[in-house]
Amino acid sequence: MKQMTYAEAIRDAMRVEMLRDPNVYLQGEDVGKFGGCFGVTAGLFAEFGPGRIIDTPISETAIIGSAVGAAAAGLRPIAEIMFVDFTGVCMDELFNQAAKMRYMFGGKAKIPMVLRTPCGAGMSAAAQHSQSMEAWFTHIPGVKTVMPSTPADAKGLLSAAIRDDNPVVFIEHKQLFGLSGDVPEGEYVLPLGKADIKRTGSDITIVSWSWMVQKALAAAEILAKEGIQAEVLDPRTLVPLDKEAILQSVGKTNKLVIVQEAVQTSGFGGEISAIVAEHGFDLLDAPIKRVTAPDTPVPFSPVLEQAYLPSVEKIVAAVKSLF
Amino acid sequence: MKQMTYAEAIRDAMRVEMLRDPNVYLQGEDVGKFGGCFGVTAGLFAEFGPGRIIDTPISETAIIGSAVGAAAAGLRPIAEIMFVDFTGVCMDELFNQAAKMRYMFGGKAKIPMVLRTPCGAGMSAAAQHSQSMEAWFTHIPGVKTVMPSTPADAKGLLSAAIRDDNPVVFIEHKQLFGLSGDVPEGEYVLPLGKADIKRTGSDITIVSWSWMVQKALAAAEILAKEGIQAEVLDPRTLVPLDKEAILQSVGKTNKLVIVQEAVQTSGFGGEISAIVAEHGFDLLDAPIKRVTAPDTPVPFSPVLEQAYLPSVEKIVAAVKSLF
Amino acid sequence: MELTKEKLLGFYETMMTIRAFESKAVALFAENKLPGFVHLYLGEEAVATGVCANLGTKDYITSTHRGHGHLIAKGGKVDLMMAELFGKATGYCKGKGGSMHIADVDLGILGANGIVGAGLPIAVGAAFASKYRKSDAVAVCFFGDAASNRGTFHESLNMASIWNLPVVFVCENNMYGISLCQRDHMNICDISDRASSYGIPGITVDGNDVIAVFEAASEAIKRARRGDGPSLIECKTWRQRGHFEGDPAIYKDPAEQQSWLEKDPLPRLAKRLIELKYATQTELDQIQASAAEQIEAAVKYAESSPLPALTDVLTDVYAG
Amino acid sequence: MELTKEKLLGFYETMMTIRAFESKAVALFAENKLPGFVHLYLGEEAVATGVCANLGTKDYITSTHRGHGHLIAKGGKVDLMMAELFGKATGYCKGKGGSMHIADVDLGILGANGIVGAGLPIAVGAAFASKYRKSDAVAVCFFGDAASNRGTFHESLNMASIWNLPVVFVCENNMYGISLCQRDHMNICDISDRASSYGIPGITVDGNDVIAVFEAASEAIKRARRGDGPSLIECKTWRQRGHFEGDPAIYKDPAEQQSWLEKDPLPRLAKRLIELKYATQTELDQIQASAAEQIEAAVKYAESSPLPALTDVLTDVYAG
Ligand SMILES: Cc1ncc(C[n+]2csc(CCOP(=O)(O)OP(=O)(O)O)c2C)c(N)n1
Ligand SMILES: Cc1ncc(C[n+]2csc(CCOP(=O)(O)OP(=O)(O)O)c2C)c(N)n1
Ligand SMILES: [Mg+2]
Ligand SMILES: [Mg+2]
Repeated sequence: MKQMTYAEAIRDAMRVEMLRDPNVYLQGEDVGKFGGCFGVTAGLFAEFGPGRIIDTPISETAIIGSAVGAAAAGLRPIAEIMFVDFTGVCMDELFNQAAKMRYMFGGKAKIPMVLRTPCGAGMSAAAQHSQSMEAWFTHIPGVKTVMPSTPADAKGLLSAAIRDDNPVVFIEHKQLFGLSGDVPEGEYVLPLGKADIKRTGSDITIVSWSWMVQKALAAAEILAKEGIQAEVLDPRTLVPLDKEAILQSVGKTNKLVIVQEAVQTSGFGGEISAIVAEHGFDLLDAPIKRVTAPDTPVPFSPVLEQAYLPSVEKIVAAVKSLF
Repeated sequence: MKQMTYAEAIRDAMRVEMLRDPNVYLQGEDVGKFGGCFGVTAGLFAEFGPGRIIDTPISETAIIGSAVGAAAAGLRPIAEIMFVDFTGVCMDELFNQAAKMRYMFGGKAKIPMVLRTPCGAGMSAAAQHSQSMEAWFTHIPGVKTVMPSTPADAKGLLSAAIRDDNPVVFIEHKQLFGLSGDVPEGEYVLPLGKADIKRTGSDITIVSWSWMVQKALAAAEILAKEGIQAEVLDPRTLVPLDKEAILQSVGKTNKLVIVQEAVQTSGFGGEISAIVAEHGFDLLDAPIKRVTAPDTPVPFSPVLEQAYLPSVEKIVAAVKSLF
Repeated sequence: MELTKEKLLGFYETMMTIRAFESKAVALFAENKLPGFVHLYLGEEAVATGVCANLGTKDYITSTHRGHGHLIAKGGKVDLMMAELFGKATGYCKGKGGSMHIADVDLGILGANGIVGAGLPIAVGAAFASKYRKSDAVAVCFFGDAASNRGTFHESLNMASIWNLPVVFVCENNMYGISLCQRDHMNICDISDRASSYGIPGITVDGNDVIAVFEAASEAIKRARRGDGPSLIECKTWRQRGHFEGDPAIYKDPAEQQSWLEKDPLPRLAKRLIELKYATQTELDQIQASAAEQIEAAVKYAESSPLPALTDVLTDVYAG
Repeated sequence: MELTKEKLLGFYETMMTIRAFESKAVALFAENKLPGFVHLYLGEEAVATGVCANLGTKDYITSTHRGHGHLIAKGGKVDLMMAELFGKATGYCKGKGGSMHIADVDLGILGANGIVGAGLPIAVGAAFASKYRKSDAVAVCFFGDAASNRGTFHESLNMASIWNLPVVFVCENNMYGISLCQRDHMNICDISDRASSYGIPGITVDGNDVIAVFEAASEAIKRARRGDGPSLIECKTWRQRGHFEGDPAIYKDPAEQQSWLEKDPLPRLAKRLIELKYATQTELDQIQASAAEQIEAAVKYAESSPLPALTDVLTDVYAG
């Protein structure tokens, strides 16, 4: 084990997997000498050179489209989109090409590629650089969606994503890049589709992912002082989703709060709620609550952005409203 | 009242609104002399000429992007995207530009535009020409999403969409184009955000929209013969959503089945379920069921496509499972 | 590469196979036997044939919604294609894809595509893979005149150029999108002129002359193979049918249609073969007959094949 | 249009205002007073100034992430801009947009934009609206060298050309995207060469010479106004700062940076003004001082303005 930040853990996963498999390469805007807009790829260019760490023009369509072609031809591209907000530019390549080729071709193609991209608000980057868009990706059969909340998960899940034979959208959170934690050295692979209980508790289940797991954990601490033991469940991968783990936890606590950073309407929290309302209805003692951003673009001004974001206080209040 | 098909009703709405307001124009691929890929715009070119019925190159990004610019500059464009499946190409223009400009600019812009586009499976058009993508649009604050199920609704809601000062995604269904019904002549505007009870019933609420309303109605007939009176509620506009109407109906029937053509995970049905599981939990006597397409791309072969689609039988079975 | 008798007769055979496949598709569609959209390549056979004659199995192509000709010219199997058009379990895609999504990755065919212009960056990626692996495989990307107005065209040619990738962009300029003719969708005559925006060679050839196509493609593909980067070839041609079956194509001037029918690539090659004494009319008729036979066999295969099982809906979404 | 003394002094004033605004932003950012990303226009002042000097209020512009210069040159109010950078309720966007999203629709400023290349089709739409209304208003679209590799560039120039729209595309070629220099992101030297793909005029000018920019823009804008369609102008220039504040720009060669600092557009225009005897150094110093004062006042306005109310988060999503 080694202390690493989330950003370092991501870099370490890429490094280890690139050393292991010569078919893995990275392309994206300013990922080379510059080291990436958030420094995540720093040092990789020096180690692997311009043949494998590839600076692209500002052409998201071609970044993802060419990754699809290279993957179909047998390579394992990691394609970075500088902000998840820019995926609107290359959506066709992701959802009509990468996601569907295998199925449309009757199972006779494999598209092993990873689209790595940072999401999230909290740095006053305003409406076009702060979004959480996982709900879109999870609505695309053929794509897997991964959103780690800790450095170790980031490493283990990115390694798994790189080794996976399907297109995987791997969403990093800008607010987590600096978070430190213990991370196994060398090869480290976690399974996709396995939730992690980040805190056990008996009174209520809080399901959340990415940055919001940290907020949920902070809320759980406060709640514990007030006698409410919250279980914090992090699905880690939204597709495939560990439904069993969620239902099992709700079976134990009989209450559910879902915390998502994305805007409320049609967010992934709604999917989780619907699954439980269908398959765990009899387990529930109380309404299912969602704590989410409001249905607005992300505002710029720090005061507004803080008001926009789901907060520890809002989570605490939502939980308490069920007792 | 006049008998019109759904396609004719859409055309009539455009015609009436274009006669009423010289700022309204239509642009899209082959919408001119050709009359549109599904014949929806037939005759408009002859009536309004090439200045207002405008054939575009195959450039979806510029079709929507230029509509945004024209709307910001005071016109009221209707931009047709030939299949909803192609909106992945112009997603940035819709979700980062059209949807957010007003908010980002502090309320000092208006983007009155309509993106008209047909959705849906059922004609063996395969994975890239058969999708239902409303969940994505409903996850974009700043955009309204409308999905009519009858000729009259199509006319009234399209007129409203054209008069609305916001970007509206107006999703037509290919399977409905030929459906006939009574449609008011001349100006006819329905409010956005008002659900319509397409069939009243006391035993269960079925919420569905677009083509699926027709299937739900057929299922309700069968159920009625077996003694189950289903209420079929058509929200008609998904954003803004008439939550009150849904909760009121569930308050009466205490049971809810949601029918959506889209793939299940993160579909709009999940949002409706989540709303009811939060705000109508105590009204519910039974789990909330969703009848949806499976999480797969749309298959080509007619037998597979029929197996893929939510059917009357599947709706009937889902309803009966709650009794 | 010399244009030997074998080579030219091979062209004729391929073109005739495409012609027979597509003519049969016209009839089958009219009989309501083919579900969905069918876009036919009739009249454009020389392009796919002339280009693909320069390619081997390890080379890649990306195709379009109008893909049958590309697939056949790249070695695709007509029985599996026909079964796919019928939506049968034995089709190339097990009935899941249909006409617009046929692929044969083992043959380097990375798929027909229902999204106009989507093949361009995919071809760039395949070419990248080839260069990455130090293979001399080349990727060829087919696309239409109207597709050249999509952003993917611009981004792909630029990326291929700066990375000096082994890819050849083949624009099939049949002068129409669906109903919009070239002069209404762009303000230039020769699409090959667009190559200069990327610092790569661009050339326009008569797309109904298989030999001209072959020679231009041969040069561009050799160039790509030896590491000298991408090029753009524009082939001027004509689709003889509507955009899709069912489109009466009333937007086309009958006189123009007539003049292009007179430039049909097949009789043109036939004339040449006879002039060169590479074949007699009888021999050519035999080629035609055997192509027709092959297609009849494919139809028989398709018709006698089973439909997919309903449970197949759920398979092939994810690998592994 | 004659380059009168008034006009040239006006250029100097505008450029100096931009310079003062941006220099102040450097300091404020360093003091941690400006949240979010700030992309500065220092060194590129001649482009916005020379272009916008040809525009009136009814004309439109679309801007970029590096928008302050465009906004000021088009008449944007520096106090409202500064308040927006501070995230205050009195800012152009009530604090909701920040540096990357400032707009003033009444002045024809259709917004800075955080998405590279997104302004191009929006400008096409504004130009369309102008033509549709039979107005002689023109739309000008600013974008960078790296932005010219986006698909939006291609689709927009093509659409503007076939519809003969009154739009002028102004490429600010500062030779870098973020860290990638032009020769690594495209294979041509002059981006204006790309105009030929659309059958429109393209021209390259020295973007640090406000007079050259003004003259080229004047011709293109007149052409657009009289209904003769779009053009592309490439202005070669240089950003003197990092891509955003905080970027040390180590990817740039210090010698190159030095040589461009020597081509700084402001001293260059100052020299010209003195040569032409349009101004004395003292008068120029006065212009500079008054620009600085104006910016100080803007900062004071911003600093003393209230923050937005928390409930403002929920407003301005929908009109009506
Ligand atoms: C992105 C996208 N836009 C529109 C369409 C609808 N469409 C299918 S083919 C076609 C015309 C294509 O013209 P061209 O590229 O010249 O190819 P051709 O059909 O002439 O071979 C159109 C508009 C599509 N499939 N994808
Ligand atoms: C679609 C998109 N891709 C990437 C980015 C990130 N980004 C912002 S500015 C920039 C460089 C832009 O370069 P250029 O167009 O030359 O303008 P300049 O910054 O030099 O003025 C990049 C990559 C973005 N904002 N939008
Ligand atoms: Mg064509
Ligand atoms: Mg630049």
